[in-house]
Amino acid sequence: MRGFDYVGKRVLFAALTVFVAITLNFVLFRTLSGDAVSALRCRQCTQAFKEYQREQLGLDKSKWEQYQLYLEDLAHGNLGKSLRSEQPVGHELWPPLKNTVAMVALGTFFSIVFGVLVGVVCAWRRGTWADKGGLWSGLAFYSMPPQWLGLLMVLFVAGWFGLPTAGIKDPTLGILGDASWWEVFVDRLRHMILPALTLGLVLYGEYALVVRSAMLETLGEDYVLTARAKGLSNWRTVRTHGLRNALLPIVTLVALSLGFIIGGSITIEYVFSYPGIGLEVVEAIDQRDYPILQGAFLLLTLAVIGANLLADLLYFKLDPRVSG
Amino acid sequence: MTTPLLALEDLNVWFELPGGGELHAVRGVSFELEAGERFGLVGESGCGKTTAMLSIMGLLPPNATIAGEVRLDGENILARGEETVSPHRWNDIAMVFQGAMNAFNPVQTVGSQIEEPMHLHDVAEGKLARRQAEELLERVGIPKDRANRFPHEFSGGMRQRAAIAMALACEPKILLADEPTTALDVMVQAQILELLVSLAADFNLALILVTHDLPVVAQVCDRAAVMYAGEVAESASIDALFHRPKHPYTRLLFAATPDLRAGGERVASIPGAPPRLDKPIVGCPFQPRCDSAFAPCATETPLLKKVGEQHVAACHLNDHVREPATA
Amino acid sequence: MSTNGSKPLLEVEDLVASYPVGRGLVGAAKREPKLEVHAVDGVSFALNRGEMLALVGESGCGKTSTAQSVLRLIETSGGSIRFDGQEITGLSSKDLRPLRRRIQIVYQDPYESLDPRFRVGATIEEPLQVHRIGSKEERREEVKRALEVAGLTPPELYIDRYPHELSGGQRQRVAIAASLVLHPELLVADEPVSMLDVSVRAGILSILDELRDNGLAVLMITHDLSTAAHYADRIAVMYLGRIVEEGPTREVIENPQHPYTRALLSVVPKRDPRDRGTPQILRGETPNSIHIPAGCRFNPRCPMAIAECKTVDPELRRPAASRDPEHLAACIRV
Amino acid sequence: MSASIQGGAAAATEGVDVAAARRPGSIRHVALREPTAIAGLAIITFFVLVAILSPILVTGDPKEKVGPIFGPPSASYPLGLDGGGANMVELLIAGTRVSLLVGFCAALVSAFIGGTVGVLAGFYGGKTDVVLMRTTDYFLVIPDIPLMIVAAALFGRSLTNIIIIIGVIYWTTTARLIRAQVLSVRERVYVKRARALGAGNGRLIFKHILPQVAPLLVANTVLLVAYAIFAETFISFLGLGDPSVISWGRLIENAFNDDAILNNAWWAIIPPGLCVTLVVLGATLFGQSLEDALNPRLRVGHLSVRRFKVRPLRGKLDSE
Repeated sequence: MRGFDYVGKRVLFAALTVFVAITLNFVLFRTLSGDAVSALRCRQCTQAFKEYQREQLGLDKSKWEQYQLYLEDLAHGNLGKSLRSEQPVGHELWPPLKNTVAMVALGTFFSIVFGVLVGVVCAWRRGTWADKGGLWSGLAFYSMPPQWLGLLMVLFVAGWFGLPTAGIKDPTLGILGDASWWEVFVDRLRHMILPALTLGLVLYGEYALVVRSAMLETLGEDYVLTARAKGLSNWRTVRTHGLRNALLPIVTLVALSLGFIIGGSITIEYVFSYPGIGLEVVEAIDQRDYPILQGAFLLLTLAVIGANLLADLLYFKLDPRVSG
Repeated sequence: MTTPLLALEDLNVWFELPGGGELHAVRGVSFELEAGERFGLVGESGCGKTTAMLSIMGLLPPNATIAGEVRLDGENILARGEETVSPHRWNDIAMVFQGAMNAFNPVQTVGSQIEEPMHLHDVAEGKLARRQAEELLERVGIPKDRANRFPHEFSGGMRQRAAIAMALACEPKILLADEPTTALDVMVQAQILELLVSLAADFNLALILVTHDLPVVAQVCDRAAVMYAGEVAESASIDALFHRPKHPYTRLLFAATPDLRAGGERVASIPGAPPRLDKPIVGCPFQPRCDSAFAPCATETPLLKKVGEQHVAACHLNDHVREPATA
Repeated sequence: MSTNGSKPLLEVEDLVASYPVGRGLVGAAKREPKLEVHAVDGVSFALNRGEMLALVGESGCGKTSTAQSVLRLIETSGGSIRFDGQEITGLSSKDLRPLRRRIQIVYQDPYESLDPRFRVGATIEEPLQVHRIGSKEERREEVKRALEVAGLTPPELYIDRYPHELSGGQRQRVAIAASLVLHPELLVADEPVSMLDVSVRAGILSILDELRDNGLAVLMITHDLSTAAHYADRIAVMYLGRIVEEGPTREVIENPQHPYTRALLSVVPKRDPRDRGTPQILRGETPNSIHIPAGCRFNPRCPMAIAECKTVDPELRRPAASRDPEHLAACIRV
Repeated sequence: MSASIQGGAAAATEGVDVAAARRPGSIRHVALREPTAIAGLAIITFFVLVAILSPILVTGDPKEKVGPIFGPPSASYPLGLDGGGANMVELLIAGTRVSLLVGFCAALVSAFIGGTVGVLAGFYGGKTDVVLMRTTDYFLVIPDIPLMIVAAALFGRSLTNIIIIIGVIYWTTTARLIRAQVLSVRERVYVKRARALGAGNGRLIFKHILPQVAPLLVANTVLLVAYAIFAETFISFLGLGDPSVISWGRLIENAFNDDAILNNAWWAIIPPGLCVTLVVLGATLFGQSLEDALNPRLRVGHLSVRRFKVRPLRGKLDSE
């Protein structure tokens, strides 16, 4: 069966990567940081309290035992407890994860739509001012630090459209009477627009570049000349032959740049104080809340590995030549 | 004299070079073609034969400029460029490319790509189109169940056959073939040439075979034009070209071509190289390499002159012949 | 020119070279038999100094793999290769180095066989540097002499040029000059002219001709029977990794015995339009060398195959109708 | 197909008396001709100059309070004052030095690791290739920014740490790019010919492969500078940068923490971000145009909105 070989290899690779990520996660947090508790920034902690905490986190056992304990906890989905809120990390991180996924999805949607549009137009009108203009603006946004772009958004754009510039929920909502799900949804959406737009603008430049060069390469292929020889109009040739081949690299690019997207979203959430996993990470850094940091990092890594596996499978479906 | 199916009248093509200046790739090509006739366009790399062929279907890149006429059934289809030529594409004139490997879109099945022109030119739709595509595949020697396979699953020879099937999708009057067998083994080449000849007969198809391979033209075509430096050096029946060449380049080209029958005698190479086409050419372009050049060759440009029945040549050796040049 | 009494420079016996084909994860799991491409499947021939042997055949017949095995560029899994009496299949790469000086290769694609960053002089001088031969001045002289032999005269015009400034024919001459500068005894030419225009080919082949007359042994790989007919002293026709017919050129061309050779010669287009014999076109695609048919490997496509052909794997022997003792063919029916 | 048109054009212009054209693909050849490359190079050189001259331009301690908080731009302080009343111009100049330092050093670290891994994996192939590439794949999949943030949080916030952390994380893209290039060069006929001559691996790598790969490595390193400066702004924005040092990222963080927005102090917000954008844009333009020039695959397309032109034939006879 053609695909089984390829899918098998990809899933095996993803599983191995997950294992490595978990181990790296353990090494980063439990061993290298020496004694997490000692780094705890609590001035008035008594020695006894620190001992109790070490006990709690099982730091007194040997590294190897800690690792086995860590793996067992992980198997039961128990990511340990937040030092700050004493709540289980999984419970703490779930709602922000949902917020981030929603915002990142909207942002990536913006960037893909802008990216493909600008990429195709630039390739199509190669060498004209449209090509140069599209490319330069894409690259300009791509070169802006997301947090800075966020600040500019707040400074200039928010005022214009009366968009909220912080948080996820309008504090006044629901006081006068419980708001319908539609009002909650619209409110959520309005809160997401600015961060998502910022993320979208920062990313669309790279996608535009990739789509443009893939398009140019496709337009140079002989089967495009065959299509023209068959009498297809320029636009129809691009639509049936050019676009599909040009979009192939986008699939892998989105997955690969997910790491960057999540990175960008951390700073954007911080600027817009959007309650996503990014904000959690920032606060966890301030309070040295290692379990949260470790949990967040693990979730992000798994998300990226999952996205890459998805991208590989999607690529395999789109391109018949891939036989693994 | 009835109007010929296809007539090229002093076709010229220029390419704007990136660094400025112009490359005069085709410097005046004229020939005629009747229905069902097999015509060879022969010449070495850089002589403009491929550009001339692509001009017939107006498939030139944007940096190209065309002059002269390409008359299909008497109508100049290049009159207003893309606008006048595109309706005839694949309907009347179809093409098979050399690199059959990437003449197909790798991410679509071969069957759907054969059907595509049928939908476009309303030759057939849906079920009927699929059946016709399968018939065409069978006609070129490919089992019809391979219609929904992808191009990378075909061998070199099979892909070229499928390309020929695709060219016949809208039953064109003229089939242009650019080096169709150059990349194939001699045995598979024989199969493809045999197929082209039988299809030309069955569909009363006029065939233009563009190639650098003189023996292939000798075995497959009725008439041929030998091109050098962007123009026709000599055009005649194949028999006349080999046995009664009236242009030194034709003679030397045949002499330089190895042949099984030629016993042990050595093959002569032609010294020098073709002239640069981005600079104006004075006199006969072949003069620097010609073994029988004399006084006028360096200064006067020889014009295509009638030197026999359906036989024209552009060489001062024929100056004594009185009739004016007729295409 | 048959062997002039002295021992042949190159003797190849029952050469075998094959490489595994990946079965993939699933194939391995299902214990499918290990697939192998039998590129060279028992090839034997000899080559003397001052003689040109042409290995002819369709793509995938193993002619290039045979040539690369002789140069130890690919590993062989059986048979022996003796160069000037010395067995070279077992040599370590260190012992092989002196041998590299005596056997040289010219590749097919003139646009790919020269390093775009090296000037012509540097490309030709590199072999001398690799083998640390001669001083700077001596090397400069050697390079000039090699350029002259390759017909690029005056050498000063070409020595400082970059490959992209030269035509295909000129680049191939540079490649030849680079292979001559070490004064090799055996030159392997893998499709030396197939990428060049007809008018330029004869020029390149005449250089090989002269070198052969001065004692160089030339092993030419080509799919073009007409070129082989003009230049080679002996021709060996290969099919699916094996030599099916071999002998002096005139004999093989004018009195072919093996059915495959006859079919090949019949489909080669002739220059003269009046010479349109009926080509004997073999059906089916060029076979792949993974599943080699039992018995005679040509039997599925052979016009005169009989029952025995499916069981007997014929040896090279002298056919009844051959006019020369050295003319051999591997077919039980001739 | 289109190759034959180019081929036709190229062959026709070949002939013996060819002008000694400069070698295609050399960096000088591209850098001085491509407009985007020139623009990119100009921007980078400007900022490098500012970075080098900064000890002369900024004498005292740039953070020293010289006026009211968020003082608006004035004659003596063209870019006004920041949240701590310090002169924005001096802060920016000092910031240039640090950001560029981090950018170039981290890029060199990545280029060195990535380049070595790429060459070794590409040239030797087999097991080394599989092992090296698997590790690269793991690094590639693990999200780089969070890993950087976590590493910065754990290993302390000195500038050298930041440089090493960014360098160690960004080598993966370079490794894959260089490996692909080395693989393709290794298969080229002229490398096989050199091997057949008896040339050893060392000579093959240093004489034939590296010169062919070097321009691409340079182009990619320039892009890495952009990534590294970017990464620095992330890290310092989240308060993980080296506290004793001023960088553009730090200035953006200050603007955010000191609520420059509420004071409508655009002069504290816009300039630092603009500097980062300009340098990253310059590096990307220069790196991208180099990569475009070195990658011959982008041929003239068959499709374009512009059409071939039809020119009436000048009088029948004077055809030439």
